[in-house]
Formats: sequence, structure tokens, C-alpha cells
Amino acid sequence: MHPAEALFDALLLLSMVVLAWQGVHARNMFRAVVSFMMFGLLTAVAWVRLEAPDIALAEAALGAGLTGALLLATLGRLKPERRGARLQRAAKLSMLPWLALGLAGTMTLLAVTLALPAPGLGERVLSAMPEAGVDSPVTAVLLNFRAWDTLLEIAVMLLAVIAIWSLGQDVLASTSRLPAPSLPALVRLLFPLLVLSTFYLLWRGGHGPGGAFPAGALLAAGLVLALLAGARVPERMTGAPLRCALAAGLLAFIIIAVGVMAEGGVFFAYPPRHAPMLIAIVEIAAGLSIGVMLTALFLGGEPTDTQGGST
Amino acid sequence: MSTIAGAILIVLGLLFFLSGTLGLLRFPDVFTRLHALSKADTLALGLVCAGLALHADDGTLQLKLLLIWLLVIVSGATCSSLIARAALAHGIRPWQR
Amino acid sequence: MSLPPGTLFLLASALLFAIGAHGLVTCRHLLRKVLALNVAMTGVFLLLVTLGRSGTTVDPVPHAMVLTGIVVALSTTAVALGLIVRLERRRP
Amino acid sequence: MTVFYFAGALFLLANVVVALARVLRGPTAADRMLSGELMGTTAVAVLLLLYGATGIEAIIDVALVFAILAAMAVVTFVRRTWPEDPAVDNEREQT
Amino acid sequence: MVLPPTAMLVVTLLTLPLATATLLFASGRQPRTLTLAAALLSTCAALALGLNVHLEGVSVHAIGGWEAPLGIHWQVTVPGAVMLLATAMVGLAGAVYGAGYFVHRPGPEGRMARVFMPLWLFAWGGLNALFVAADLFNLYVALEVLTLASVALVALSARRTALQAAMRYLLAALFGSVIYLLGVALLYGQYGILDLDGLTSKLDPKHPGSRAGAVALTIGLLTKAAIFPLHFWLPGAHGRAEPPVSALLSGLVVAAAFYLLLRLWFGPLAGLLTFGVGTLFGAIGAGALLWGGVLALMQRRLKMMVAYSTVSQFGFAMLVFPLALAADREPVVTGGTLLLANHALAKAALFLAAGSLVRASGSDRIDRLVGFTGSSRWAWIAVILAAAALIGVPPTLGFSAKWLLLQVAVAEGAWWWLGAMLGGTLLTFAYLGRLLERALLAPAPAPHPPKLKIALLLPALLLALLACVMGLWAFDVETFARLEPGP
Repeated sequence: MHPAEALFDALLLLSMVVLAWQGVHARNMFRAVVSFMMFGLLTAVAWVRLEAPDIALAEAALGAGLTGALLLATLGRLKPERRGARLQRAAKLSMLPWLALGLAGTMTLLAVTLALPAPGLGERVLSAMPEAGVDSPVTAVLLNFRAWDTLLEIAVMLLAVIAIWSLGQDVLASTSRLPAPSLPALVRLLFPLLVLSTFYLLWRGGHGPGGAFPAGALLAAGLVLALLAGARVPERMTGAPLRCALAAGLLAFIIIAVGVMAEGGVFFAYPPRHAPMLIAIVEIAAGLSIGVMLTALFLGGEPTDTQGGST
Repeated sequence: MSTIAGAILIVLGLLFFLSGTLGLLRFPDVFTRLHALSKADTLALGLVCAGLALHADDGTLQLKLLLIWLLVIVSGATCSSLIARAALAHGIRPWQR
Repeated sequence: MSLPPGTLFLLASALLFAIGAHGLVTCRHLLRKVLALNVAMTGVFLLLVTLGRSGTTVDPVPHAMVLTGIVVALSTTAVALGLIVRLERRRP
Repeated sequence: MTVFYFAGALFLLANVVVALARVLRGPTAADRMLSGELMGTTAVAVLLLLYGATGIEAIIDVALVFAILAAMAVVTFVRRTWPEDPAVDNEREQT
Repeated sequence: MVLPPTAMLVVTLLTLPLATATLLFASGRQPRTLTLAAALLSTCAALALGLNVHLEGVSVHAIGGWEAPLGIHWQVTVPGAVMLLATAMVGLAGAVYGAGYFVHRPGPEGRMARVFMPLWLFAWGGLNALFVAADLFNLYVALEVLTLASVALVALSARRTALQAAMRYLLAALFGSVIYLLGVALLYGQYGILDLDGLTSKLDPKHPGSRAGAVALTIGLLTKAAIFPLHFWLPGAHGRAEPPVSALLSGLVVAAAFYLLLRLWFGPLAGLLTFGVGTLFGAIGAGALLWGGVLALMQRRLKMMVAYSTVSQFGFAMLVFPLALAADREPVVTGGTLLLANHALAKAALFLAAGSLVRASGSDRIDRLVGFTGSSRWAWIAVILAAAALIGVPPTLGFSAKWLLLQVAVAEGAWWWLGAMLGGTLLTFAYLGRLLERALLAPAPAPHPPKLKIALLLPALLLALLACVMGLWAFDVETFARLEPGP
């Protein structure tokens, strides 16, 4: 490895650590959130350095897009005086023992991890790839070898939407009334691009980095941008259609997982002839559903008819 | 030939990034900083894209680079206008000597 | 360089985990606690992927695990943020 | 050539670290947001240079995603975060 | 009678609750008959599965036909089957109770009723997924399903206190998840596999990597199980939630995390269970017994008392570890599993009955509870039966579990742990006795206590009865011998 490369890694990781500290402890809440968002951006670069483009894509789409939007929107919903409570001197002192404990833990952790041999399952995945039904190893692991994990994960996401909706319907934030003439134009340009790239990533997922999660995140980013620009959830879409779109991913997953039992009697065992098609169906359903679910998470409450389909 | 030209473009781009940062740090208020940053950065990224496009020999790739640049131009312009309008609405007055 | 290739990333992941865990315990503001949790999560994810890289072939299983983990972390974060906003509205 | 790209990426990273001072100093929220913008653009450039160094094509896709979403944070900030009442300003909050 | 194959039953148990919950959410309506039918069907599947395990023993299923290190396994062990059964009982009882407890009406008043059932089914599915999982990362995802469902259930009433408790619970649970995941990463870096069986055969207790991984996994699970010093989030979450929710959380969600602790420490990590580790766990358990018991004794509110009782009871369960230091681990694991099952049934019954009593009394102060009159009488009977099971009065399941553990302690000469067990039992007797004494001997004057619906009485009664009757079945030593831990 060339010194410039090592130096790049060192600086990247150092700034990540500094930003992480800022993101947690910055005196001003807004500063903390902005630092955390920057931390997310650099994390995506770190994934690229670790030769994990799949994760980098997901992190870029979620970190640069949705997590930031979610945090900023939350910050806007909190009352301003609660944003930046300054740390008292005593509170700062009481942090010290914890800090010492944390450093000791870090050292132990580091010593342990350096001694790990890290054998991994790479070879096994490679040897099973011909029967996987897709060309991309990560997609094969996600949607075939460990598909049960992914099903539960989609359940977690749907559960998060249900959980937020179950908290009541009273916190839909009002959009700022500042004039923003350029915004609709931007969204009109970006929205089709985002939808296009969603499908591009879904298509790519079969043989390269991409797949349902980054694609869903991009779709959600497009929808959220549209909402921010003042678009409204159409009233006829708010009730059952929206709920069905949210539930579609998990339902499709369950139906296919159980449905393939008709052929071989084994849960989630795609019959080899149909494996590519079934995986593609699961991926598309999951991707679109994830997009809608992420948008719902951003909305932070169930859009209701009584509020005129507010944003 | 194109290798050297590309490298020169990239180096130029990096210098424009530096100038943008200098502006961000040294200029006195939001509006001037915005001014320095958005212009310098957009240009800088354009130069880097152009340099890389010279190095690449793949049409799709060059198209993607162009797309990246266009996207950054559009969003940079929109964001500058949004931030400036918001700052004005918040009663931040432009700096005067 | 004499260090093994992943050392820097391992060091960073350990530090990130420590920062997150420490922040979770010491911070008062709920939003900070949530951010700290996310930082700690990122530390664990970095650890997983760095470990997956040190073998002879690139191991896709940690990549898949991290992708799953990122989505789970985002979902839980969204729920936490929703709760924080609701708590704020119910402030007496 | 690889070294050239890495040196360029290193330079950009150092550049952005210096710009972090604006996040710390503020003074207004808009200033902090601006350096966030800078970070976004720089990250795209860093990714492009990393692509030049390694030749992994997926990196361009990551950069593309960054470029598409570059406006997202600022739009959310302007539309949702900055309170409309000018009396509640970030500057005063800090003290 | 021909039973469906175990694999079919497992698939039913896992997908039926999830699919029903998703459909309920998508339709936006809550047809009571449909939800109760789904609950009943799941319960039947669990019963059949239990019978299958009893007849055929432990079974393993590779999902998607991918064998272990690459794919994920489901593993139906005997303790897992016992917990699946307990989950089904509590799940059905809670579903019936919830149907009677919440107001079913369109509009904002009916919100809780609309939201309760999907969340309840998600939690049920998460629990089932957890009890059959045999893979470290799969366990993590299942734990997250369970956590999010539980948090949403705690926040169900949307009152400020409930929201606070939910937030606290969420943060604690996520902290546990992060540390658990760190342990998974460390073990994966050490051995390159995630399935529990493979780890059991590969784990080298000497290596620092396995030790650090074990520590991380354990701290994560201890937080999620609210074991003594990390119990801070439990009383609020369990005491302030709605009664059926408290029943599920106290009876099963906490027990699920503890079950995992058992599964790991008597599975892959068994080589690490040295004298020091066992003693540390025992000391934690004894501390929890005391601390939880004393605080339960001091509570004035009924549900808070029951919640602190959970802290204390899990201290009891922690004593399993030092007792297992002896050569023979089988009776200890059996005792621990029975203890969890007994606690699940009895505590759920106690919380359900407590909810009915609070509704009848209009207050949850112990000294304002209605006496042994009218329809509240049946709730009191459930309380008495559940209390008997928790204390461990002879024919109950609690007695069988404690008797097994006592025998081991006596055989080993572990007098310290014996003392802790007796002390804990006495404390349990003291706080439950105080409840019964206050309410039955000096009841608050309640001229016209409202009549309670049968849906609010029957589930608690049946659960408590079950906890008592199962003791008769479990006391048969022949049955014990079959309850060996997983392979």
C-alpha cells in the first residue's frame, strides 16, 4: 500500500471519529445533527475504501438522503429552547469516569480484534453461487441463502411504520411558508431521475452492487423531496391503497416463501427453474415497498383525510 | 496527451475546491460565503469530472460523469437560492463595508 | 507500512463504538442518545466488514449482515425520533 | 497514476477538514448547512478520484447517488428545520 | 391421530402471525373473529408442535435447503418447544383479553383496539422466530422485531408516562442490541460461522476473541432481559403499559432474552462457564432477588409491584448458572426452562387479573382495590392461584421448577445459593401476601363495583390454572428425563 493511500485512510477515519464525537457532544443541537450527517457521508466513502460498494450505495442513499432529512425534520419539530441545552461543568466532570471506561474498553476491543483470524464464509458462498439464481453474491446472500433474515428485516421496517402511526396522528409538521420558487422546478427534474435510478438499481441488483435497499431508499428520497416541495399525498391514496403498498413487500415475501413449498416442501427453497424470476419478483416488491415505508417513516404519522392529506 | 490534460484539469479543480474553502472560512457573512462556495465548487467539480472523462475511454462512463456534473450544478444553484432566501427571511442582513 | 492492512479501520471502529456507548450513557438529551446509538452501530458495522475483508476472498455475508443492520437501525431510529417528538408535544 | 489520484483525494479530504471549522464556528445555522453542502460536493469529487485510482465502476454509481441527493439536506433544512419566527435564531440559542 | 410434520408446524407458527398482522394492517379493520381465529390456529399449531417434540424429539430444519454455515437453521429443542407453548397460551389469553379490554369503535377512541392486534401478532411472531432460531444473526433480527413490537405496545396508550417508559425501554433495548451485535461480530471474526451448533463444536474457550464475544453477547442479553443492575427500564415499561401488554412483556419478552442467555451459555459458550463466571451470575441473581423483592414490598401501586416482582423472579432464574457448575447440567436446564414457563404463565395471569381489578376499582393503589365481591371474586381467585405458582406452593409448576433446583443445590452442597433461593421465596411470599392481606382482609369500601366482562376474567383464570395443573404433569420425573437441552 502506498503511503498516500494509507494517509488517505488515516485522515478519513480521523475525521470520521472527530465528526462522530461532534455529532454526539456538540454544544448546539443543530451542529450535532449537521456533524452527524457529514459523518454519514464519510462513512459511505469508508465503505468504498473497504470494497463494499453495496453498503456504500445504501449508506449514500440513506445517509445522504433520508437519515439527514429525518433528523432535520425532527429538529424542526422540537421546540427551539430544547435544542441546545448547554452542559454544566459538573456534568462535564461526571463524564470523565465513563470516558476512562470507554477508552479502556476500546483498547481491549482493539487488542482482541487484531488477534482475530477472520476466516469467513466467502468460499462457501462462491461455491454455492451457481445454484443461487442471481449473479451478485450479496444479493444471493440477502435473498436466497439468508432470505429469512431479510424477511424479518422487512417486518421490522413495517413494524416501525405501524409503531409510528400507532402513536397518534397529531404531529404532522407544517411546511415552511417561505417562498421557494426554484424548488418545484428542481423536484420536477429530480423526481423522474430518482424513479429512473430506482429501477436502474433494482435491475443492477441481479448482477452487481445495487438491489432492493438502495433502490428503495432512492425512491423514498424522491417521494420525500416531492413532499417537501409542497406536493400532497392525494386523498384517494391515503387510506387502503397506501396501507396495501406498505404491506406489499412483506406479503410478497411471505407468499413466495410459503408458495415454493408446493414444489419442494421446503420453506424458501426456490425451485431452480424459477429461482431468477422469483428472486426478481421479491426484489422488486421489496424495493418498491421499502421506498413507500421509508417515506412513511419520514412523514412521522398517518396521513388522514381529516387533515386534508397534509404533507 | 489526454492523460496530462486530464491531470491538469483535475489539479485545477482541486485548486478551485481550495479557493471555495478559503471563501467559506474568510468571507464575512452567509451571502458572501454562499457566493464563493457555490461557484467555486460547481466549477471545481466540473473540472474534476472533465479530467476524469479525458482519462476514461468508455462512453457510458463519460455520460455518467456529465450527469453528475449537471446534477451538482442544478442542485447547487437551487440550494444557494433556498439558503439565501431563508437567511433573508430570518432577518440576516447582507454584510456592508 | 508494518501494520496489517485493516488496523486503521479496526482502530476507528473501536473508537466509534466507544464514543457511541459513552455518549449514550452520559448525554441527557434524547436526540443525542439516538445519535450516539447510531455512531456505535456504525462502529460495529465497520468492524464486521473489516473482518470480512481480511480473509482470502471478499466475504459477502458480512456485507449482507451490515445491509440488514443499516435498515434495522434506520427503522429503530425513526421510531425513536417519533417518540421524542411525541414526548416533546406532551411536555407539561 | 494511482498515487496521483490518491494524493488528490487526500488533498480534498484535508480541504474539507479545514472547512469543518465553519461547522464549529457557525454562527448561523445557514453557515453550518453551507459547510454541509461543501462536504457533499467534496465527497462526490473524492469518490470520483477513488474511482480513478481503483477502477471499480460501482463507485461512480455511489457518486451519482450522492449527486442526485445533494439537494436533499438543504431542502429539508429550509422547509422544516429553520423556524419561521425570526426571533428564535440560532445565534441566540447558543449563549 | 396423524399430526402434520414438524416443519409445516414451524412454518405455520412463524408466518401465520406475521401474515395476519400484515393483512390486518393493510385492511385497516379489525374483524374480531378473524384475529381470534388466527390466534387460536397458532395456539393449535404450538400444541401440535409440542406433541411432536414429545413424541419424536428434537428436530432441525434448513431454510431454503441451504445447510448450516451458509444458510440458516431452525431448531426445535425441548426448552424451545416449552417456551413456544407458553407463548401460545399467553398469546391467546392476551388476544381474548385485549378483545374485551379495549374499546372497539371507529374514530380516535377505538385507536388502541385497532393498533393492538397487529402489534400483538408481530410480537407473537417475533417470539416464535426467536425460540426456533439457531443462528446468531437471525437471533438479532428476531430480537429487533420483538423489541419494536414491544416498544409500540408500551406506548399504546400515548399518555406521557407511557411514552417516557417506551422511550427508555427503546434506548435500553437498542443499547443491548448494539452490544449483542458486537459480540456477533467478534465471534464471526473468530470462527467465520454464525450457526449455534457449528459454534458449539468450534468454540475455543481459551481464545480472547471468544471471551470478548461472550462478554458482549451476555451484556447485551442481560440488558434486554433486565437482569438486576441493568433492570432500570423494566418497572416503568411494565408498570405503565396496558394490562395485556404488561402480561406479554413481563411474561415472555423478558423471558425470551433470558432464554437466549440459557441457550448460549448451555450451548456454544458452555466451555466458558467456569466457577468465577457462574459465581458472578449467581451473585447478580441474588442481588436481583433481594433488590427486586424489597422494592416490590415497598410499592403502593399494584402494577408497579408486579413489575418489580419480575426483576426479583429473574434473579431466581440467574441462580441456574452457579448450580450448573456441577457435572450434571440436565436437571438444571430443565429447572430453568420450567421456571421461565411458570413465570410466563403466572406473571401473565397476575397482570391480566391486576388489570381487571384496577378497572373494577377505578384505581391501582393497593389499598383502594375492591374486595372479594361480585365478579371481581374471579379475578382475585386468579391472583391467588398465580401467587401460589410464583411462590412455588406444591402442586404448581413453580414448585416443580424450584424443587428441581433445590435438589441440585442440596446435592452439590451449594448452601449459599440454597439460602438465596429460600430468601427469595420468602420475599415473594411477603409481597404477594401483603397484597392479598390488604385487599382481602381490609378491602376498600366499594358499594357498587362494576361487573367485569367474562373476557376480562377467563383468560387470567385459565392461565393461572394452567400454571398450577402443569405442575402435576411436570412433577412426573419420567417427563423430566425427556427434557434434555438441545443437541
